[in-house]
Amino acid sequence: MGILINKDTKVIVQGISGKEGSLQAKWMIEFGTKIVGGVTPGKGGIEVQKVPVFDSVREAVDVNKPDASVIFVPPQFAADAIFEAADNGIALIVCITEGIPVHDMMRVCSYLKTTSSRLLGPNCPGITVPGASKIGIMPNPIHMSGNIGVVSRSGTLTYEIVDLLSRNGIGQSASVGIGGDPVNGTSFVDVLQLFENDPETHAVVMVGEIGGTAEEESIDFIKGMSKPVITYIVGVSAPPGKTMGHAGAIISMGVGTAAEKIKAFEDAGIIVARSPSDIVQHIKKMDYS
Amino acid sequence: MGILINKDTKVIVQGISGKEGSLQAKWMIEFGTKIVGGVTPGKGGIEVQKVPVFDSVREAVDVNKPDASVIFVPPQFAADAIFEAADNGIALIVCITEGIPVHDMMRVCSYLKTTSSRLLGPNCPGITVPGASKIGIMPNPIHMSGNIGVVSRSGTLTYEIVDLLSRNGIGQSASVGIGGDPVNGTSFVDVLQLFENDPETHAVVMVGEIGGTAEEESIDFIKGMSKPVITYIVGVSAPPGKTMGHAGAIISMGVGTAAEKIKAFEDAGIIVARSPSDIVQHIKKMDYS
Amino acid sequence: MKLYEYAAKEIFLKYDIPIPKGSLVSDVNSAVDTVKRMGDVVLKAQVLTGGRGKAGGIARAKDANEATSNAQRILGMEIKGFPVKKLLVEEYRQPLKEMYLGITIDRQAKCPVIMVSPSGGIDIEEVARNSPDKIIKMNVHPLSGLHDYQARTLANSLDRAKSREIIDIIKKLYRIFIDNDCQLAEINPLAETEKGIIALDAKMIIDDNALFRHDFKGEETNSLEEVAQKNGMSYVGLDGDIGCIVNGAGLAMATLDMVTQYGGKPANFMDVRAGANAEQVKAALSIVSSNRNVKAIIINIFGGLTKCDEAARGIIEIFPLIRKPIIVRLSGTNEKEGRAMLGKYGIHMAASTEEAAKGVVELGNPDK
Amino acid sequence: MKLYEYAAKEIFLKYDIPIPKGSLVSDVNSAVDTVKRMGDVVLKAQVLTGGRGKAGGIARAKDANEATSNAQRILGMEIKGFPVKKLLVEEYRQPLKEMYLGITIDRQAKCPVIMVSPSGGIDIEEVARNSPDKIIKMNVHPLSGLHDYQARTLANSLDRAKSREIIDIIKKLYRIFIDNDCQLAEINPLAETEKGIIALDAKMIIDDNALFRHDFKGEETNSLEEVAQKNGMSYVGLDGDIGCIVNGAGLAMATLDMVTQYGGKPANFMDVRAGANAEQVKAALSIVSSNRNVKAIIINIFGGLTKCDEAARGIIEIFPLIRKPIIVRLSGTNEKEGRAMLGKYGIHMAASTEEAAKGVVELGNPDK
Repeated sequence: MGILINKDTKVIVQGISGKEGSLQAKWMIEFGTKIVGGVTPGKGGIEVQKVPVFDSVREAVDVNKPDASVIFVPPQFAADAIFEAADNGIALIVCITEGIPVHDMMRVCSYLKTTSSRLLGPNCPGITVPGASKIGIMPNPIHMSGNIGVVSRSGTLTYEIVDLLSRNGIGQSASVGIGGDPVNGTSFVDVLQLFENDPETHAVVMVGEIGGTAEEESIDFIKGMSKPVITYIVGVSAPPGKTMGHAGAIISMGVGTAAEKIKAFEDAGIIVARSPSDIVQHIKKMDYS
Repeated sequence: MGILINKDTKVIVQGISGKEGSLQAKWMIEFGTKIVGGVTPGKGGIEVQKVPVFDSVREAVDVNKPDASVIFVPPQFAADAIFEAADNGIALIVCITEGIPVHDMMRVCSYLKTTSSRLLGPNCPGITVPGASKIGIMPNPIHMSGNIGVVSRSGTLTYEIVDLLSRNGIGQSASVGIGGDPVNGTSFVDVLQLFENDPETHAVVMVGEIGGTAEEESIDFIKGMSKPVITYIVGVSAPPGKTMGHAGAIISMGVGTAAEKIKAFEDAGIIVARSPSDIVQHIKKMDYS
Repeated sequence: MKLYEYAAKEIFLKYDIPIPKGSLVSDVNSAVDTVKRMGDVVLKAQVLTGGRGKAGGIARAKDANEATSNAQRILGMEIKGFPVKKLLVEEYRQPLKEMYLGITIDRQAKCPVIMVSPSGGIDIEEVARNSPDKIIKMNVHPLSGLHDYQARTLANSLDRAKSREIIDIIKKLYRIFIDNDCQLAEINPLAETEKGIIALDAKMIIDDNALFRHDFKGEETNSLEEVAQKNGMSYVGLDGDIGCIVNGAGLAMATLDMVTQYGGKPANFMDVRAGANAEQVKAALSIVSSNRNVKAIIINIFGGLTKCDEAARGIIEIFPLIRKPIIVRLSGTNEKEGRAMLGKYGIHMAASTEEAAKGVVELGNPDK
Repeated sequence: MKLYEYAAKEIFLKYDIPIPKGSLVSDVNSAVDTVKRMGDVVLKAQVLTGGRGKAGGIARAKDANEATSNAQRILGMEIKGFPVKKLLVEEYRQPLKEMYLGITIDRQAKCPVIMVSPSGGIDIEEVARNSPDKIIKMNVHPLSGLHDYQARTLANSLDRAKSREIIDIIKKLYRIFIDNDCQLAEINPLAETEKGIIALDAKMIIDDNALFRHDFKGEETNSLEEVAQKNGMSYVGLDGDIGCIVNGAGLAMATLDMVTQYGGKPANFMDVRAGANAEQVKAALSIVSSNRNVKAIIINIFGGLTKCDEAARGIIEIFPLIRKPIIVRLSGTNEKEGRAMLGKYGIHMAASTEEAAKGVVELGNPDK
C-alpha cells in the first residue's frame, strides 16, 4: 500500500526543537506517523512532542533505527543535516527546508549517489500516504485514501489539488511533493516509476511548473507507462524571463515556458488539464478513481 | 585465458611522446600488445611507434575505442590523466607513474567509485598475460605461459620472481603489480578474486611488503579460496619506524611489520615462503605448475 | 542577485583575470577627466539588464568632446526600464576575435556546466539557436571540481594557439563561480587582442539563497520587489490590473493562470511563503495595493503552516486603508475561524481558487 | 618531510589556531632575553623526532637563572641522534586537561581520518594500545570534505562545554591537512586552559611527493639521505656493514632480507629507482661507500627500464676509487652486455640475488 513509506515507517525529525519542526512533528504524530525521535545538536536529552531528542543522528540511529528522517533545519545547516542523515544510513531523507544554496544541493546530490539514501526535496511538502503515514507538512485533513497518485513540484498547489480530489470523492494512493528548487533529490520520473510499480495506484496526477526541463524529461517515461497520467502545468500567464519566486521558475533561453511544456505533453499524447477542476473532470471521465 | 586483458585488448598510451612512454610502447608492441594510439596534449597529429597520437583521450576514444589505457605522464599531471581516462569510459587504467601525491590518489580513488573504470596502480609495473598482452613495464623476456597467478606490490622484485618461475619451468597465467603506494586502485583481494575465478590459474603467488595492512586484509579472502596461495613478504630486516623509499613502506603504530604479517598469514594456515627460491620449491612440491 | 559589470570586474581583478583598465564614474565631468587621462576609451552604461549595446548604452570616445557628448547622452538614458546612473570608462581594446565563455548550472545533470564558443559577442544567443554545434558544453563534477584536461579541451576548442592563456581564465572563472555561489559567471566577449586574451565584459548572478555567506552589497532601489524580499516574500511586477496575493509559488502561478483564463490581467505575482503571519499579510496587501494600476485584489491562502485566522487578522487590520475591492479565499488550517472573522467585515469571500479568480476579474471590471 | 614544531606553529598561526606566544632562539643569550621579556616560559628543543619530553628536551623557566641553565643544557643535547640547535621559548600555559587531535591517512579506507581522544598528552600511544575505545576515529570523504556534523560529533566527544572552540580548531586543522598535502597534522596535547582551548604542541608531516606544489624549506643537513634524494634515489642508513644498492624498493628489501639470512648486517637500504642511468649508479656507489662501516657492497640490478650495460658502465667508472669489495648481480635488459663489460675488470659477479647476498656476506667477512 502506497509508495516509499507505510504505517510502520519509523521517522526522526532533524530540527525538532525549532518552532516549525516541533509543530509539524505534532501534526505528523496526529496523522499517525511513527515519529520515534528528534535531533537537535546541543539539545540531546530533552523531549519534544513526547519523543526523545538526540544530539546527533548517530545516537538516534543507535537507539531507534529509523527508516526515514524529515529535515526542518535552517537553510545554512540543511546540507549538513542531509549529509549526516545519509552517512548514518537513513534510507529516506525528506528535506522541507526552503532556501538552501543551489551549490550546496549540487554537492549533496552528487554525494548521495555514493550512498544508498534517497532524498525527497528540498523545499518540498513531503509525502503522504493516506491512512498510513505522512512525512512532511501537507495539512492532515485534506487527504483521503484511494488510488490516484499525485506528484508535484509545488507546495500549497499540491494541497489545493489533493483537497479538491478528496472533496470530489477521489482518494489518493500517495501524494508526493518533489520540491520546487532547481536542483533536488527525487525527480518526477523517480516518483512515476514508483507509482507505475505500485498496485494501489491506478492513475497519476502530475503537477508541473514553468522553468527547467523536469517535466519534459518525464515524457518518454510516461509514454511507456501502463497507467494514465494527467498533467497540469502552472505559469501559463508568466511573462518570459521573469523570476517567479521559486528559483525553479527561472525561464532561460526560451526553454521551459508553460506553453512549450504543454505542447510537448500534448504532442506526446499526454492529457494536460487546464485547471484543478479540469483534473477532477478528467479523472471522473476515465473512471480511474 | 588470463585476467583483465587478452590478446584483443586495445590499449592507448597516455604520455606516449615522453622518453619512457615511447620506449615502453615499443616494448609492449613487441610483446604483442595491441597499442592503438597515444595521447599527449599538444602533440595531436604526430605518430609515435607508428601509432597515432591524439590531443585528448576523447579523440583517441572516438577513433579507436580502446579498452585500456596505460599512463606514463609525470606525477604532477597523473591524477588528471586518470580522471580523463575514467571520464571517457576507459575500462582498465594502468598507471605506471611513481611519485603521485597521496592526496591526489585519495581523490582519484573516491572519484573512480562513481565510474565504471578500474585502476591498476599507480607506481606499479602493470599486468602481463604471457602469450596474450602486456600493459605495463615488466621486461618482455621473463614471462612464460602457464597456470600460476602472480600478484605483488613491488616492481623489480616481481620481475625477479616471475623470471625465477620461468627459469624453473613454472609458467604464469598472469602477473600483476598492484603498486607500492599507500593509496592505490586495485587491491590484493581484487586480484585474488580474479585469479580465483580464472580457470587458467591453478595457484597464486602473492608478494607483499612491510607497511600498511594490504596483506592482512587479504587473509580472510585467501582462507575462502579454492586455490592454494603462496605468500612472500619482504622487509624482515627493516628496522621499525624507518621509511624505506616506498611511501607504502612506512611502518606506523607497530602495525605492518614483516614479522607481524608473516605471523598473521601463518596463523591463518597460509604458506609463507622465505625467499624467491623458496616460492619455487613450494610450487614444485605442490605440483600446481 | 545580479552584479553590475564593474562589480563583477572587481572580482575578476582579485582573481587575476585580465580586464581592461577602467574607472567608474557617475557624472559627465568625471567621465571627461578620465578620458583626458586614459585616451581612447569606451563608455559603458552600468545597468542590470542585457542588450545595452544594441540600445546605444556603449560608446567609444577618443577625446574630451566625444566623451562629453556620449557621457551626457548615456547618463540620461533608461535601458529596459533601468535608468543609467553610472558609467564604466575603460581603455579601448581592439578585439581581433570575440569568443564566449560562460558557467552556469545544468539542472538536469545537477552540476556546473561550462560553455564556450569561438563565436562570441552580442549575438551569442542567436549562435546557440542557429548553430548549436558551435557551443561546446562540459559538465563539471560538483565534488571533484574542474579537471585540468577539461579546461584544456575547452580552451583548445576556442584557440589552440592561445590555449595556455584561456585555460588559465577558465580555471579562474570556475573558482569565481564556486567561491561566490554563482548561478552564472560569464565573459562575453572573451576577446583576443594584440596584447593577449582579455575579458571585455563580465556578468555574474549570485544565488540569493547563498547571500548569507557572502558580502555583496546590492544597491537599494526600494522597488516593490525589494520591499517584499525584505519582508520574506517574493513579488514580481506585471503589467495588468489585478493584484494577487497567494501563499506558495505554485499556487500563485495557478491563481494568475486562472485570473488570465477568466479574462483578467494580473498586476503582479506575489508569494507570501509558507508560514506567513498577520504582519506579512498586511505588508503584502500594502505592497500590492501601492501599485496604482491595481483595480481589485485576490487573496488566495491554502493554510498549511500558514493559519487562515492569522491571515484574516492581517487582512482585517489593513483592509480599511486599501480602498480597492478585495476577494479572499481561505482554505486549510483554521479555515472556519478565518472565514468567520472576515465575514463580520463584509469582505468578499470565495470557496475555491477558481471562484475567487472569477470574482476578482468581475470586481476589477464593474462596468462590464 | 617532517616540519619542526615552530614551523608547524607558524602555519597554525596563519590559520588562526590558538597557540602560546613564543619565540625561536638558537643561543643561550637570546633564550635568557626572551625569558626576561616574557616571564614564565617553557623551553622546547626543536628536533625532528618524538619523545623529546621524556628525553629532557623540555623545561620550564621562570627566571633568567633557570633560563640560562636549562637553555645551556638543552642546546647541548642530542635526542635520538638529532643535535638540538634551536629552542622554542613559549609562555607557560597551565593545562587543565590534555586532549589529543590528529589527522592522518587511512590507507585501507583511502581517505583522511580524524582521531581524537579526551586523554591526550605524552602517553597517547599507550592509550591507543590499552584503551582503544578512548580514541574516536572519523573518516572524511576525500571529495566532499569534512562535514560540519562530523567536527561537532568529534568535539562533543572531547568536551561538550567547549565544543564551539574545538569544532573551530578541528575544521582549521583539517584545512591545514588538505592545503598542505599532509600525511599527518597533529595537536598533542590540545589543552584546555583558563583562557581557552590551545594547541600546546604541533606536528606536521608533508607528503614528499607533493613538495613540488608547496614552498616548504627543509634544513640542509647534507646527510646521505638528502644527497641520495637529490639524485632521485632513496637511502636509509642502517647499522650493519654490508652496503646495498638495488633498483626497486621491493627487490631492495628482499636483498636486505637475504643478506640478513646469510648472516650479514646491511649498512643501508638504497633504491636507485627504475630507469637509473650510469651517473646514478656512480652516485649510489659513492654514497654507499662513503659510510666507513661498509666492508663490502652488493649491487643488485634487475633491468627493466634500467639497462644492465648502463649500470655496468657506472660501476666501471667509479670502481677504482671505491677500495671495497663489490659483488654485482645483473639480470634483465642488456644483461649480457653488462656482464661482459664487468667481466673485463674482474668484478665479482653473481647469477642470482641469493648468490649475490651469500657472496657479499663472505666478502665482508674474509676472515671467517
